[in-house]
Amino acid sequence: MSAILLIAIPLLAAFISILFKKASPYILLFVSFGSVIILGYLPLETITIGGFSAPYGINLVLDQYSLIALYVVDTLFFLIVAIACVKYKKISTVLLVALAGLNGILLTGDLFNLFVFIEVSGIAAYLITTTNKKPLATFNYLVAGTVGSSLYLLGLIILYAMFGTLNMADMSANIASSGLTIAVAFPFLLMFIGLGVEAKLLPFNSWAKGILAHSNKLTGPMIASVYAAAIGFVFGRLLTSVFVFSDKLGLILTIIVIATIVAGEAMAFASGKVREILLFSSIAQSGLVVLIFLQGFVGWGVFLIVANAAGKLILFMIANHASDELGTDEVKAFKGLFVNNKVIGLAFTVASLSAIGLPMFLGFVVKMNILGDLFATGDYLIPAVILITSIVEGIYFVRLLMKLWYKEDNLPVVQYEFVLKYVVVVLAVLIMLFGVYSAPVETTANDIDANTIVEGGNL
Amino acid sequence: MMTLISIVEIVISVLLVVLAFLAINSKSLIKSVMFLSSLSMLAVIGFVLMKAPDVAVTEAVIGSGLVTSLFVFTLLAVRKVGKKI
Amino acid sequence: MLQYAAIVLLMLGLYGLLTQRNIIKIIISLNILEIGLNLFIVSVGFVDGGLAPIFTSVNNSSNLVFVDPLPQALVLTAIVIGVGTTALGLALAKNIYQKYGTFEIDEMGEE
Amino acid sequence: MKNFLALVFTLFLGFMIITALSNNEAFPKYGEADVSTRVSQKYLDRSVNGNPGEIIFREATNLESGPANTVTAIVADYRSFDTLGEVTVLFISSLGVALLLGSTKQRRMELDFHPNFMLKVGSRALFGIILMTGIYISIHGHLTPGGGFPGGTMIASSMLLLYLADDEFRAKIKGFKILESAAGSAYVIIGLLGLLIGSYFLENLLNNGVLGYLFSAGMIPIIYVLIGLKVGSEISGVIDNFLTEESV
Repeated sequence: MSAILLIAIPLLAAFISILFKKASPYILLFVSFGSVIILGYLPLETITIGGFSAPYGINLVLDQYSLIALYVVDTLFFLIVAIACVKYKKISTVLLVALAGLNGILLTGDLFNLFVFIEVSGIAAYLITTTNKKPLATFNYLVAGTVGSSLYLLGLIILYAMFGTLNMADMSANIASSGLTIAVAFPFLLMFIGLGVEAKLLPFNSWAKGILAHSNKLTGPMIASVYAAAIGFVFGRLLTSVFVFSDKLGLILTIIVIATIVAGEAMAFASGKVREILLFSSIAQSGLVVLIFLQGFVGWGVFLIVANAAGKLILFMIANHASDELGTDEVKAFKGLFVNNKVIGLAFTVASLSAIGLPMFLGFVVKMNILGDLFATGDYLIPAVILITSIVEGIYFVRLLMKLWYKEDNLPVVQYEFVLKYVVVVLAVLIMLFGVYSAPVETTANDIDANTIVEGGNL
Repeated sequence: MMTLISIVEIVISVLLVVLAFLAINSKSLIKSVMFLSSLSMLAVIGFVLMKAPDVAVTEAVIGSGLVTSLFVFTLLAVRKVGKKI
Repeated sequence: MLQYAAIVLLMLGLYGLLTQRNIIKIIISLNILEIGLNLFIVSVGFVDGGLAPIFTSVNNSSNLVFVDPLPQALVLTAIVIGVGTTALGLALAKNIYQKYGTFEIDEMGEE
Repeated sequence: MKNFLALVFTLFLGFMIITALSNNEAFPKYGEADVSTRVSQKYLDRSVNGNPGEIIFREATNLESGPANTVTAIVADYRSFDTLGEVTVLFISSLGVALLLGSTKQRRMELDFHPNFMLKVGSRALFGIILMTGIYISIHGHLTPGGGFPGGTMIASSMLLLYLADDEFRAKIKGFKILESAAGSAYVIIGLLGLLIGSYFLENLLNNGVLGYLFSAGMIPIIYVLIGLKVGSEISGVIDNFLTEESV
């Protein structure tokens, strides 16, 4: 068993599935389920491709960090596919390619190969968003994504000209031995901006509104949960093991990220539409993830991504289904939605309370530990930002929840199918389980921190 | 001393910038597309000057040929419905 | 010189993206940006007096100076990816035209 | 005014980039790149897995990577995983164009002119020549500039010629689809064979032969022909989709 199968099998299935249109949703289901199962049988190793060793050929890095990342992304991908693949049969092949691209993003140990996989999964994402039937929004996403990856490539090429390598581990070693930090700052800033477009960081996130505010059952969870998680993991890899900055550049990046968080929370607070609230809160949360990685907390950053991805999947799945059925977005129309759908309502409540960071939920465990670590280092600005945004989040989520549980005469009628209910409830139970019984989470996080992936994850 | 190659290089560079400016600011879309096509053709010469024949062949066939024809087809398809293009 | 031209092309592409409100013009600006980027990447590997990195019966002695082949290989990939996005963008442009009857973003009204 | 601000902003940004690069000692000036400090020196010497000594055209045998064209050696051998991704990008964007533009009710777009007899015959003759050139370029990718991507596009452009010269013509989509699927799957399967028989994904299993001959470089000509066929059929599909419109 080799981790290369995670990329090769979905690609092979994608190439074959264009001939068998009828069977393609089932191929998709089978392959995405298979890639979750196969993860249990993979040894942790660095895989060489083509028989040429690391800085010369391309390698894939499967360490503890990427294994957790793969588990999260592949599981959530499978859950979304299980719910939505029947309704969106047409794009099964696209989803297969997206799976290959996401696995490639998480596994690769080469910076240019990362660019190729970002493009693969990016083009797949543009096609997935065409199911929103908003071609203009998709077009804006395409333009923003292409500019972003072009900037990434520009920064990467400048780094290549300086250090003569494209491999992550080799690059990090060369940067360390050269001692050039200021000269590296400029190309890295270009790469950061390029990835920031995908990660919805301010001020590069104007595309996100058009996509997520009109999202459906497939695109909302896919873009806000799976893609956000994948790009978050990329940030974690790059910021904590390839380019480590603590000086002025680190400060500039921190300011960009904090601005993202504050703006996201403020806009969510002001919005009156369910999907917009979720969308702005997800912008703020992806900012928070990058902030945590910038401070160098790998393990807890990973779990913050996990908590966000699971929570956002629940929230977007429920909200998008409801607004598909009701044909509107306004919170008013949603009033009393959960009175007849108690199970769904409970799951939604769990996910939003976990996002705020109340005790008993996974979000709390993560936020508490991050705050503790930050206080231990004597930093007070960032904890203050986290706490204040949590309070703002608390206000608007509780306001939303109260309206959704409110008993009224003419309740909206929304039917949730069984698979959706099942998935959402399982995820909510998991969030609560790890929130109460947090020991395994803490061990794993410390484990990741101990085996830090310095030097690009060479084992 | 100015060799022939460096003079060609300068001419190409200036033309590239002028054509890019024209392609962006031209009023008619079909003219823009044509400027883009010639820009891409000049880039091919640039690639040859930088000793990259592989890139030059690929850019000539794909960038200059295929992309231009796709642009023209898009404009052709809407010509009946639309007013002016 | 060509390297500066490449950077200016990049910037002109960005300028086009910021100012143009026509879908086709935006895709054209994107293409200009990509051409500039490709020129820049190749220019990073250029060596004065170097040969194209191909062994032939003429270039056959040892100690030849070749230009850097890796950026050229990267540009090949980048060009093909660029065509993919351009084709997709144009297909979207056609769809947008069918829906709104115009290429001008300002005339589309909603959104 | 807005345009002017944008111009100033981009000019400033360009100025920033140029100053940042020229003040950067590690960044080589134009034309002064030092290849020997980069990974590509080993690609040029073919010495990633041991030193083969001097490389002489049509004499050096069994190098670690066989193509005489070093760019091809990188694209199809040292970094062939990137190329697999690149093929995937083209695959998915042609698929996307078909999703966006193709529906069952479509027919050929009418052109303004109607081709006469001479044009039809002449284009048929040219069709063959362009097709041959495309295939030639794909097969000789390891010796001369070119390779699968431009070759495949040339194959597609011969189809385009038929489209333009004959207003009844439509490429047979079904056949192209099978070709596209088969060529793509074959590429991945070759990679998996490398994993099964050898020890690495996409490992070159065949003998590399003598540098500079047509039958050399192991699997690279095969891979490039596959890429050529795949790209050709995909781009023909894209062109077909762009040249159709909804029937009224």
